[in-house]
Amino acid sequence: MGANLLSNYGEAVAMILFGIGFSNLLFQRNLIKKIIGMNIMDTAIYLFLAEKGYIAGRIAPIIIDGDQSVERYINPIPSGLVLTGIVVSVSVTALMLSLTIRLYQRYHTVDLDKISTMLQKEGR
Amino acid sequence: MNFICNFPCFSIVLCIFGGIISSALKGRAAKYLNAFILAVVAVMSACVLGYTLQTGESFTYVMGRFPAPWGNEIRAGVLEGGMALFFSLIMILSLFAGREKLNEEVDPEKMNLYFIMINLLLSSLLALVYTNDLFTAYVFVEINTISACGLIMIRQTGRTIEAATRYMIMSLLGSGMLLMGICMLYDMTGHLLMENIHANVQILAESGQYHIPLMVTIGMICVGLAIKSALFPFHTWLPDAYGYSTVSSAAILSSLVSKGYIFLLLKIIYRVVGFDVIYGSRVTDILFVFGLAGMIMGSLSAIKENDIRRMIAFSSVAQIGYIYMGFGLGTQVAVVASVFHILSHAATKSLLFISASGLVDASGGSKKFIDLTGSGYRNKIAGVAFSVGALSMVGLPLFSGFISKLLFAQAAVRNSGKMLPTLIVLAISTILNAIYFMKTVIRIYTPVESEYPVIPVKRHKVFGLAMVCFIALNVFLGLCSDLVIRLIETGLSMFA
Amino acid sequence: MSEKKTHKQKFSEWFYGENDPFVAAMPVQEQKEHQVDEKTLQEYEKERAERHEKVFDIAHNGKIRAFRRSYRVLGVMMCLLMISILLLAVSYLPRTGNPANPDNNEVSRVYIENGLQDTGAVNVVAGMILSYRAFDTFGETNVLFIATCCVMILLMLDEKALHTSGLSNDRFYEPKNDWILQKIAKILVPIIFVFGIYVMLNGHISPGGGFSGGAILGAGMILYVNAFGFKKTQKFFNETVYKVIKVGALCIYGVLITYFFFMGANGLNNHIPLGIPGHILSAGLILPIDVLVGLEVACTMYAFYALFRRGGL
Amino acid sequence: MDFLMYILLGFLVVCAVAVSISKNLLNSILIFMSYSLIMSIIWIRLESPDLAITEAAVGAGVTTVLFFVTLKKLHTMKEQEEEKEAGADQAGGEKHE
Repeated sequence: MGANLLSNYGEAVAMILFGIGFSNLLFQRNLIKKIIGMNIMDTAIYLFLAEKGYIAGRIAPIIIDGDQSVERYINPIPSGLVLTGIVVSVSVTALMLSLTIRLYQRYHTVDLDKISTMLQKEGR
Repeated sequence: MNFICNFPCFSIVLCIFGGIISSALKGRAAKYLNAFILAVVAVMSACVLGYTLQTGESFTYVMGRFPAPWGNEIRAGVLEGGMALFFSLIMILSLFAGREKLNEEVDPEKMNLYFIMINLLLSSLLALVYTNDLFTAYVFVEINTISACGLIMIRQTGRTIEAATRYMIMSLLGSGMLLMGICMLYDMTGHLLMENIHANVQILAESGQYHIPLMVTIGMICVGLAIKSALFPFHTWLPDAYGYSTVSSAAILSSLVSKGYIFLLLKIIYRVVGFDVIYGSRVTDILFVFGLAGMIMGSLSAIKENDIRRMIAFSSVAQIGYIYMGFGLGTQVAVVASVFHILSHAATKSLLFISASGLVDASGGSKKFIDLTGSGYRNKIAGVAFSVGALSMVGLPLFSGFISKLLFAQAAVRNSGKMLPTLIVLAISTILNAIYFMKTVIRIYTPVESEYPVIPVKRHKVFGLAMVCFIALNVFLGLCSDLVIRLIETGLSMFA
Repeated sequence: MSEKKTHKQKFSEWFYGENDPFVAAMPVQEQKEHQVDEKTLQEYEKERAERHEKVFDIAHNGKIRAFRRSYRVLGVMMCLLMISILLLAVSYLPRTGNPANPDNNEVSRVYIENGLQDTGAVNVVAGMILSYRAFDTFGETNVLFIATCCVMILLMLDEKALHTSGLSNDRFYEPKNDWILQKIAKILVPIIFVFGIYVMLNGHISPGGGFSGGAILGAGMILYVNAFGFKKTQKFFNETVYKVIKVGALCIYGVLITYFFFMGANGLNNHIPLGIPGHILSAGLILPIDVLVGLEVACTMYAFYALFRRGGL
Repeated sequence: MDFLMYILLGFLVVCAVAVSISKNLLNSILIFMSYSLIMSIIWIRLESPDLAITEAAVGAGVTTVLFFVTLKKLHTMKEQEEEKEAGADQAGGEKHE
């Protein structure tokens, strides 16, 4: 174990959330919960990034009074990346939800395992 | 700066424009626009290839006003240009050959949406090929995933939607891991541009700082991309997705989409983490083991299969295992073999999918082997094409599959540690390949009195022409392999 | 001479499927009719049906239940394993909030120190994503676009089905024209719209920008639809308007960004004035792109909602 | 200062676990909504107001609305299905009589 676990508590929480989201996405049988898990996983990554951009005692990178010294502002890059990422995750969420609706229309369940059993029962 | 240097950027933007404009067009117009764009992209990629061969070095292109570590950048060399050309060619051929099927299986009102997907898929593939920036790669990986999902579910049956859902779930797991890896890499190096990360990773590897996070990061990126390209234990979504989607989609998905991710992994191995670091870390041994397992398990599942499309899909699992095995061997020669196998597999697998659809048409639409008996006589060109593809997959000389197997064997012999398992598995896998492909070829050429009518070649001229082109491409890869291998070697040397 | 065909003729006949030399020439062996014993067949069928019942009877199949339980345990185990590996990695990563971390390097320094002069944007983040890393953002807008197209493939109904199918009408169980909701919406929607437009237009000066502003606008439209129904919304926002806005905004965005790439990469002056930092009309391309992206995002969010609700715009 | 952060982060973990084990789908969606809101507060504390605005509008707003609509759609479909089945049963019964 490294020395920085306690000072990196934000990242540690992000990793725990990532693990929870990952296993929800992988192991939950309910499709809607899978999608929530996916969202949790994504936000966890964004939390990780935002923590990494943060610098103690500095303010958001919006230039005030023309003061452009580096010592005053936090790192702007992670914020930009997360901004891009959030939009990606909302579009993927919408797509997954519409897939869920169609699957429910066809098979009357949101349980992916049940759907597979039905498919096997039907034969190909 | 030469004007040709603009071409990579233009080809990406052109594809995106094509997608945007297609959304306002009718299906037919979108089709013609798409064909035009594909042709233009192929020509542009050929120009890039020619230009880089002539100058003998790669070039970077700044996207915007701001140079290297600040702005986005794309980069083109021999391998990139060649890949882009190859991808666009395969896409043109697959679309032409599957056109009639497409008209049958896709709702005409949603035809333009299909071509939006195709255009954006091509743009994302080009971006993955050309990119020099990891975060750009992530964004375009997402576009690739979503458009591939659209390609699967455009034919709306229960099975395809279920397959699309499974595909999305696995892909999202993969992209989550990839993004996490990229973020951790950014945290350790402070850059997103490949060259700068490479330089910093070399320093970190030498000093031993952040050793464990670096290993975890490499592992996450490798596993994430392996999930997305359907390496063996993560392949569960693949047979349904390839087996039930419309035929052009299956051909494009199997030959291009997974290859795009593999190419990105190749770029990451060479240009981000560095060849020595990644093989020093032993993470690639995981890929090696999974690759070997995939070669055998994929073939075994294919033997058990009773549906020709699903059989070919399972054969894809085995072939992707070959490619990852090449990465896992960890020598320059093996990587060359892998890249050659990417080309060879892309050319062969799309040929197989499309010719299989021709055979299925000649058997009353049934994909069961029992109905396919003698279909090689009923649809001759598809029969010949399927045989060529099968022989190439098995590894008969004259066709491309032979060369890649030969290269893999050569690479294995030079790697003393992994020689024995590689050669044994290669031999077993070849035999298994032969079992299921020869079984199919024999079956389609078994003479039988059948109730299904003969489909004359005249009626499907475009299909026949595309098949001939595919066969020619396959034989070209088999006969002129020296040229192709030299190109790949030049391209890889430009990577470093 | 006429009876004997040349090879060429033979080939062309074979090729065009008029005559198949193999079918006639190859002897087809008579196969014995496969005798099916009725009894065996019935027994087999019965056995198969029973087996099917047993295997797919999930509620009573002990094996499947055991498998499910072990699956759950496996899931938790894998989750814990993954978390512990990641925590191990985190414990070696650089400390949070430390200015000497590797990611606070020359890249972020230049973004802050020269950002105002390079891009004209007071908000460094907006300047970064729309000017330095413009290609990423363009790709991201296309992710939204392609996701809408995918949702359309799945949920879009054609005109006829839109009016007849029961799916399009799920307002059946709701009170129509709810008075309270309508009054509140009448007050709130303009405020939300003004706020959304404010956020969108001030992306380069204050926090916000195209994406957040567009999402706020979209949320306002969703509220409006909920209060007044689709019929009223369609008076000013139907499929044609949607298409015009979507295609128009994306095309203009594409043209602008391509111009920017081309001029920048070839070292030409792009003749875009950066203006006085801090003013609304400043920061070169950032303001128009913010507006275009905002329109696109607002349309997309509303389109998602409308497609989910009734399968059409 | 740090104390608030601990509480918020702890709340995130609690929310994530609660989502995974909650039996009711509506509950999990509501919990996820509060998760998004907490996330946007955390981002304000991490000095990233751009992210906070976007997450509040997109994550807590639009995404949750989409979840709700989906859930509602599924319920509507279920009810329609049951109605249809009930209707079919009735019709069948009448015929038999």
